[in-house]
Parts: sequence; C-alpha cells; structure tokens
Amino acid sequence: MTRVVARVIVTPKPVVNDPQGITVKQGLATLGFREVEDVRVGKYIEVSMEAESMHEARERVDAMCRQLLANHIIEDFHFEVDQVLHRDTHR
Amino acid sequence: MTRVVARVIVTPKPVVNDPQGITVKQGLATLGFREVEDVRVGKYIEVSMEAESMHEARERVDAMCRQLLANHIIEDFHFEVDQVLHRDTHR
Amino acid sequence: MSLDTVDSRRLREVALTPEEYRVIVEKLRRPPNMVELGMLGVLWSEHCSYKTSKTLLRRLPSAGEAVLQGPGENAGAVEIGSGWAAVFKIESHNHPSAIEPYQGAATGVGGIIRDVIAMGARPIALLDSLRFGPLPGSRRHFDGVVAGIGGYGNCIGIPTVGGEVYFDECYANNPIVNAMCVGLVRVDRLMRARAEGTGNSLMLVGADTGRDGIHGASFASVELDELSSERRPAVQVGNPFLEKCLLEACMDLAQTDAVVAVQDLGAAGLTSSVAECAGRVPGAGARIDVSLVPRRERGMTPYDVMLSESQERMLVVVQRGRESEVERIFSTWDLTSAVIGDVTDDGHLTVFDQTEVVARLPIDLLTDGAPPRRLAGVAPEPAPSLRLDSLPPLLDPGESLLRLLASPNLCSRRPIFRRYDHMVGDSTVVAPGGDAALLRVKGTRLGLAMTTDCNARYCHLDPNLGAQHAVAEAARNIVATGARPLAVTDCLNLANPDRPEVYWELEETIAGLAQACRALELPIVSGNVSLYNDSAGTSAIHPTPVVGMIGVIDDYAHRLEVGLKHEGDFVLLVGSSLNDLGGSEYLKVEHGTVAGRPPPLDLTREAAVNRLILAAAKAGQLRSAHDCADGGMLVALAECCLLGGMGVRCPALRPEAPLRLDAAFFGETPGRFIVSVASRAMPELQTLARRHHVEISLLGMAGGDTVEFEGQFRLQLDQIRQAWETGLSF
Amino acid sequence: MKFGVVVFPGTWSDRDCGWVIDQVVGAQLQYLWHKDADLKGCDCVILPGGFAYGDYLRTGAIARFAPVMQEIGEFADRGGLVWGICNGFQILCEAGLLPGALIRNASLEYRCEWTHLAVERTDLAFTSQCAEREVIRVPISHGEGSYFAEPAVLSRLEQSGQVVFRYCDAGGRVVPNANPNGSLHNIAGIINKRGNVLGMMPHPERCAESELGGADGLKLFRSVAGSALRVLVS
Ligand SMILES: Nc1ncnc2c1ncn2[C@@H]1O[C@H](COP(=O)(O)OP(=O)(O)O)[C@@H](O)[C@H]1O
Ligand SMILES: [Mg+2]
Repeated sequence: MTRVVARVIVTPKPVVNDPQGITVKQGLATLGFREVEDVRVGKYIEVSMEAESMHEARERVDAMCRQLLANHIIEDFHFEVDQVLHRDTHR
Repeated sequence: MTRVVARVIVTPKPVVNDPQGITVKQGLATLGFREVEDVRVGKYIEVSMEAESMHEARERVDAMCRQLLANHIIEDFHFEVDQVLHRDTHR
Repeated sequence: MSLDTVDSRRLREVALTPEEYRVIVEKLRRPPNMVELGMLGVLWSEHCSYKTSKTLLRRLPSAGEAVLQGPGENAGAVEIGSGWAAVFKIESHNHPSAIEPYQGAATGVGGIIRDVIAMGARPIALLDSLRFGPLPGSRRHFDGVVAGIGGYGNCIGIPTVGGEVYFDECYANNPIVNAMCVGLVRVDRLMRARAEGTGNSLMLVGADTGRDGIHGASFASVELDELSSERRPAVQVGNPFLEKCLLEACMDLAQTDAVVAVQDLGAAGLTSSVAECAGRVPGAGARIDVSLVPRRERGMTPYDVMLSESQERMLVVVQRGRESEVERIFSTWDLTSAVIGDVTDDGHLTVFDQTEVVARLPIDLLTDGAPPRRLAGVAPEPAPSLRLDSLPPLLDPGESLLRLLASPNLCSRRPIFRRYDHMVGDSTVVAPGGDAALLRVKGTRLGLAMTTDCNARYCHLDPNLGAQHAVAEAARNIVATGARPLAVTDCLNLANPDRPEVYWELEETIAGLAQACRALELPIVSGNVSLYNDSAGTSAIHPTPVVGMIGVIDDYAHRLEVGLKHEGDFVLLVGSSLNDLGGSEYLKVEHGTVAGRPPPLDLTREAAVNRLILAAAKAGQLRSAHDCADGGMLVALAECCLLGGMGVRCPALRPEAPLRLDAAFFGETPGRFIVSVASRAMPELQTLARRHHVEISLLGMAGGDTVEFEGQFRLQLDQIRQAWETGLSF
Repeated sequence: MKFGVVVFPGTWSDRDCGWVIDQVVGAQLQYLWHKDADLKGCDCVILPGGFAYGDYLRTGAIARFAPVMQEIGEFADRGGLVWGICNGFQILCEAGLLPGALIRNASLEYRCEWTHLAVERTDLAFTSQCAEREVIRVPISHGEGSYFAEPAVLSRLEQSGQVVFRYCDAGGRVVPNANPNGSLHNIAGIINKRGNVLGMMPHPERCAESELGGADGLKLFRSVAGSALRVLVS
C-alpha cells in the first residue's frame, strides 16, 4: 500500500461560457492589471488516498474524475498523482 | 513582450473547515472510492497575460493573488508561470 | 425541384424534413444557402414554430376584460387595478436540464425573466414546476435542478415564491423543469416587442456572443436519443450577475422614450429575435451585419453568430439618432451594446457580413412558413378501471395518514424552498409552504397571488379531465389565499406527438384546458409547449400540462393562510365528498396502484365553492383556508394543523352510505376546502353557504397538540411533523 | 439622519433597505453608486445584500475595490456609521473593516429562513432600541454566511464584546441546532472595536413590517435613525 496525493484540476471547456472568469478579468483590469487577456476559473481538488500502486492510483483518480469530480459536459480535467513519503507531508 | 499563462491554485487553509471537501469525500465513498482519506477543494485560476519578462510576470501574478485572487485569512495560494509560444495554445 | 442541392445529412443536422425543404425552395424560388438553411431550421423547429400544436392552441380562450396582452408577445399581461399590469409567462427547459441539470434549470430561469423584462415590466417573482423520477435514483437531476433554480434566482435577486415537485417513474430520464416569472409594470408603460419605424436602429446588448447552444432549439424538438451526446456542447452556462445588470439597465431604458421595443434572445438567438420582432409589424424587415456583433470567441462564422443561443442578451429597437443614450445606460452597468443593423420596410431579414450578403429571407417565411403538421390522434388503451368494493376497507386512518404525509409527493417542500430566496423585494406576504404565494403590490393595498399546478397522474388516466383538474386546482389555490383568479399561463409538457396516442393526449389536454378556462372565465394569456419528452427505450412522460395562474386580492389585509390560528375555532369542510378514489395518492401509496379515472369535476360547482370562499373571506368570516387536493381531506386537515402549529379534535367521521371511510378521508373530490372560523361567525357563514348552494360540514375544533378523530385515531402533532418533514431526505 | 445605501452591480437589497428607510422609518435616503467617490453627506452608510459582481471568486472580493469603498473606509475612520448587511458584511470583511471572513454554509446549501438572534450589545447606535439580552427574529438568505476567524482573533472579539448578534433558539439559548450555517460561536453579526462598523448576515430590512412576518428589524433601523441626536450631542 502506498499513500498518494492526487491533485486534480477541473476547468470549464474552452467553448463553454465562463462568467466567473470574465468577471474576474474585469476585476483585475479595474485593479490596474490591464495586461491580463483572459481568465478561466476552475476547481482544484486534492485527494489523499491509499493505493496498491501508482498505476492503480491513477486509474482510480481518473474514474473519480469521470464519475464525480468533473462534469464532462462542460468541464475538462487533468491530474497528477504523487507519492507521499511521510504521513503528513502535504500538510 | 512575452505572452505567459499563470496557473494559480488557491486552497482553504488547513484550519478552515472545508465542508465541500467533506462532502466530496462522502460522495466518493458512496461511489465506492473508500480508499480516499481526505479531500480538500480549492480554486484553479488560469490567467493569460503579457509581461516584459518572466520575472515581472511572477511579480504581477503574486500581486494579483495578494490583492484579489486569494483571501489570506482563509486561503493559501501558489502558482506557476509558463511562457506561451503560440497564440492560442490554451484553446 | 430536387434535394440534389442539399444532402440529407445536412437536413437532419438542421432538423428539417425533405418536405419542409421542398416548401422552402418553392417559396424562395431558389435553394437556400447554408446560413439560410440553418436559420430556417431553428425557426421551423417545433420549439420555435409550434408546427404541431399551433392549430390546436387556437382553441384556448385568450380574451377577457382584464387582458392587456394575450399570446403572441414575449409574455401575457393583465390589468390588476390601481394602474398596474401583471406580466407573466411560464416556460420549459426540460431537455437542457436532462443533460446538465444545474445549468439547464438556471438558464431556464434566466430565459423566462428576460421575457418579462421585454414587456417593460420589473420581474417580482419566480415559480417552478418540477418532475423527476423517484428518489434516490433521480438525485442527480433533483439536486442539480433545485440548486440551479436557486442559483440563478438568488443571485439575480428575484424571489422564488412557489412551485411544485412530483416524482414518478415516467420522468426518470425526462425530468420536467418549468419556470414561471411574474412582473409588474404601469399599464401605460407596457411595452411590445415590435420593430416599428423604418430606419430605427437594432442594438444588441448584454453578453458577448459565443458558440453556445447552436441548434439548441432544434435539440428541444427531438427525442433524447444517442444524438444528444453529439449535441452536448449545446449546454449553456448562465450568468445571473450579468442578467441582473441587464435587468436594471432595461428598467432604466424603459424610462426613456428613445426605445421602441425590447426583445429577448432565447432559443434560436439572433435569428428568431430579429425575425419575431419584425414579424409583428406588417411589412417590416431588418438588416443586420454579423461583423458588428460583439463576440466571445475567435473564428465564429455568420452561421454561428446567427444561431448562437448565448444567454443574457437582448435586442433593442432604438429611435434613429438616439443610440448613444442607450449606449450610455448600458455602459453605466458595464454592459456592452452595439448597433448591429436597422429596421427596413422590405419584409426581409437580410444578413450581411460586412459588405457581403450572407442570407436574405422573407420574414414571414421564417416566422410563419413552417407547414403545420396535421397528425392523427388515436386514443390509447384506457387505464385499468377501479372497483372500490375490491379494495380492503380502511383500518387505521392514522397510520395511512402518516405514510401519505411521508410520501415524496405529499411531504413538506421546505427542503426545497428554503434554498430559494423567497423574500427579497419585501413583498412576500404569503411565503411558500401554503397554497398560492401572495405578494403585495407596493404603494397599494393590492395583493397578487400566484401558483403552478398539475396532477399529471390524473392527466395520464384521462388527459382531458386531468387538464381540467389542473386549472381547477390552481384556481382553488388562488382562492385559498382570498384572491380572485384572474388569468393563466400554461406549459404543455408531452412526449413525442408523432406517436398517435401522444398526439391524442395533446388534443385532449388542450380541449380540457380550454373547457375549464372557459367555465371559470380565465383567459390564457401566455404559454409554452414542450414536446418530445421521451428517450429511446424508456417510457414517455405522462401528459403534464402545468397551469400557472395569478389572482388578485383588493386588500391583502384580508388574505387567508393555511394554518389554524385560534384554539376553539371551528374547523369545517366546505364542499361535498364523492365516493371516489380514482387516481388518488392513497391508492398509489397504500395499495400500490394507479387506476380508475380522476375524480369527477363539476366546473359550475367549483365556481360556486370558490365564490363562497371569496365572499366569506371578504366578509372576514374565515380565520384560515386550505384547499383539498392530493391526499384528500385528511392530508389537507393535517397540513392546516402543521402550518398552524395547532392540533384538532374531531368526533368520529361516519360518512353516509354509499361514501366509504377511505374515500371520505383520502378521496380527492375537487371543490373542497378546509376552513376555520370563530364560533361566533358560524351562523353568518352558514347563511352565506346556503345562499351559494354549497354544503359545509363541521369536522371538529382547533386546539391541542394532537390530531384526533374520536375512536378512530389520535396522533401527536410532533409525530405527524416528523413524517411530513423527512419525506424528501433520501 | 441621512442614510446612504450603496449600490454595486449585483446588489439587490438596496431597494428593500431604501423602502424601509424611506417608507417605513421616514428617514432621509440617498443611494450611493459604487463608482461615486462621495458619500453625499450621509450619516450612516449601508452596504446592502446581494451578489455584488456575482460574488464570483469570493463573496465581496471584487466589490471591495469599488471607488466608494475607499470613501467608506475613511468615513469609518472618522467614526461614521457603516452597516453591512449580508453581502455588505462579506464586503466589510474582505475590505478589512471587520475581522474574519464568511465561508460556505456548512450544509453547502443556500438558506432562506427565519432565525432568532440574541442581541448581545444594546449600547450601540445600531441596537439602542433593543432590550438587554433581547431575542429578535430576523430572516437570513445566503449561501456563504459561515463566520470564520482565527482562534486568536475570535477570542479577542469575544473578550472585547464585539459579537453583537448570535444565532439562538426561540428561548435565547445559543445552541448548535440554532446555527443555520456553521458560523463559529454562532456568530451572526459583529462590530468593530470603535463601535461604528457593524456587519451582520441576517436581513433586518426584510422584517420591518408585521405583514412581512415580523417587525423586529425595524428596531435596528429606528436605533440608527434615533442615534443622530446622540452623535450630534456627543
Ligand atoms: N419546487 C418548488 N419550489 C418552490 N416552492 C414549492 C415547490 N414545490 C412546492 N412548493 C411550495 O410548497 C407548497 C406546497 O406545494 P404543493 O403541495 O404542490 O401545494 P398544493 O397542493 O397546494 O398545490 C406551496 O406553497 C408551493 O408553492
Ligand atoms: Mg393547495
């Protein structure tokens, strides 16, 4: 058994409207960050879990994303999985 | 001028309750992902912008995070900045 | 003329039949180009053209003294007194919600709000009507839709004050999501979306245009089958914040006379809004240049721009020369606006991409050219009949009551409506949880009651009678607040009308609506039709004609609420009960069957009972009122106790033969109310009832913390509450 | 007493506050546009409920940078009365005019319902018309109203008596069951040290008339309206 942490990033699909991103972009512009051309806002999900192997971990996380973490109709996702050496490395 | 994309991750501070994380964990458990021990849910913000240099870009993004993208009372943030070579790489 | 010029795949993509294509070529006297084909495809879709239902819908009554605007505009309008008009409409968003429940429901709310705004009215309330498969299986739909409705309404700051939710197997793959919006406008400021005045400018305001929902309208007009995965990018994401700004800007706009008309962009986007707006003025046409349309994405073609269904956009017809005034109003709200064309008098919609003409079509071909589809209906096998004497007798009414109150179709809706802001606006005088909601009209004593209703199980058993029941129930809910029913909006949700049984359901439903509305003198001033609510391989939905109704009370101080108020008040049943259990919730919950016909409905008696309640309310004789609907008398009585926080003591119920005990307690005979009155008001009420030829009978006396029928059952109110409040917690 | 009601894009309680001030209390009303850099002589500035800038990213995150906020900060420094209701409370926290932050309700659901509040301070311009330890009924309507502050900040708040309203049951008991959103210490409203900046999640402007189900909110508006005199005198 290995302890792993998966870092999942879920983003609105490029063609999908992202009201949040549009509004944050405007907010940044008012603050003087006029060099910003585009903002997309998505979700970041950190999953700490156990797995038999890194390979298995990746398969499980992929399944989690498909089933729950991302809404494939309007969102894309990608993730990385890292091994955790000490119990509370990530905190 | 360089075109860069900054990938900002904002997470709830460990001391702050993360009801969303708890709910996602429960949701995953119901779906059979019982190996999950902890879930934290944060935000992912992708900023496409122009900058004089990578150094300047990092400074600007850091300022954006401090001023707007994260609330230091409840959130931590970190980010990476990458150069974009072709105009619509991210689409 | 042949199909050589266009391949059949292309036709399918724009959801046109070869016959329709032939009509187009004949009328144009040339083959349409691709942009034109796409434009015709969306406007000729069932969703936009009503080609299947149009002729039938003409049977619905739409005239009435109070009517200011009937069907044909973005929403209907009726005069409610003190110089105010109520503007309202209901609309479906079933197909998008099936695929993406949150966004589907949210954008449904956004769309109906824009319809009301287009009439110059300020939206003051939202309602919904929802159907899902049973829980927990349909959790994803249920949670997503409820969150989406709240997400949009809460953010934009319009209270969601009422609605209904039912669960049935037939909606498992085809949830029903209908949203209704009610607005207020001074009668003399009511606007109409007519592209008047050659040379006036067309401005597009609000969100930038993206590739959202291209073909959404045609998508709502086909069955949900494998095709839908291809069309999935059609899902749109709503931006309630932007719509809030749009709303305020449009309210500012309505104060100026620079504006001729405002039209929302809904299904079929720019194409339909320009065509509809011009189509309402004989001879009018429009010229637009797609290159002037502000875009969210790069590389959009004229086809994309004309068909995009991006949300939160409006078309404004502006007096020539006054564009900058309009622009100023929108920029105050940080909204973009752009002049994209002008009104012409050539009866055509001409689309330019800079200097090149990319489409040119007669307006009437777009709006009115789709050949009506005349289908034939065939009555299906009737539902199994019900023989009451084959039912075992009712043994323990108390136990049955608890099970009924805990059933998902009857239990408390608080877990839903507490997720909706139902108070913003400082007008909600009767909040959700009772019968109709009641909002005060600020600055007057007027109260506006509103409700949505439909018992689709009745409609399944008998679509005609079921539709009549929907109207009657809505009217009772309005009356139960003390308000006079005034007008109706309806949303006809049905399955695929190409199937003869479904077309028959459609015919019967419309006939039933028409009959009931005529009898109760209620004009239908707006509405919506959603067909094709079936998915390959699963059963079709029950016909679900949702009735949205509004009513008026002259002084909301005289309003009535459901809950018992005073210890010692008499609790009465108004109206008489029939020996009938057809289609009842009791049959379903206690005997596991759906059978028989809906209870008989005597519309003349309905009207008489309603008149009695209103007269008694006006005379101040009633302390509370609640109509008997699903679950029958005992469920209604329990609700009066639950909402009043007070029990009731009744002598044993001994119905006279042939009325059976189960039918007396749980039968769903219409035309009945539970009311409470102070003992001293009894004689007057009895006199009034006699004058109206309505039977009233004493059930018991309010008070205590139990619900009791002597010798038959006795339950603690807390125990009842527990059952009622946890019915949705799966 | 002149009330100013701030309007951001996305604000919706502005009109309700305006209605109560103008029609129910009968005080002077001035709407303040978020782009205004002038408080137009108002004595009490209300930041009302709503979803300023859609509450995108975080509630109040973008709104705090509006030009009017700069003025409000200076006004508060001078001792002017600032009253954040719901979204206004969230904005005040984001702007650093009040400590802590408001996060997602523990239920993750929006909640619109009546709550009971224990009034813990009656010596304030906002609450002077409430009785000692009075329990008032005021509705909430929010998805992110769970009050959070770091332990040190929280204990400082408690020690200096800066908690003004706490969710309680009808009998005034501050119990977990009465907490609608998971706020630490059942906190529903707090005041700054100086006593002139109040933030609260519940909506007093929704209960200033009995026909809307209760009129306890009126006490707060009347307190402020009546405080003008005292401000002048002191
Ligand atoms: N989906 C919903 N959204 C908002 N309010 C709802 C919803 N469903 C039911 N309600 C409210 O709950 C109460 C009871 O609903 P229902 O049982 O359908 O009433 P009735 O039987 O009187 O039509 C009504 O006030 C209704 O407006
Ligand atoms: Mg009812």
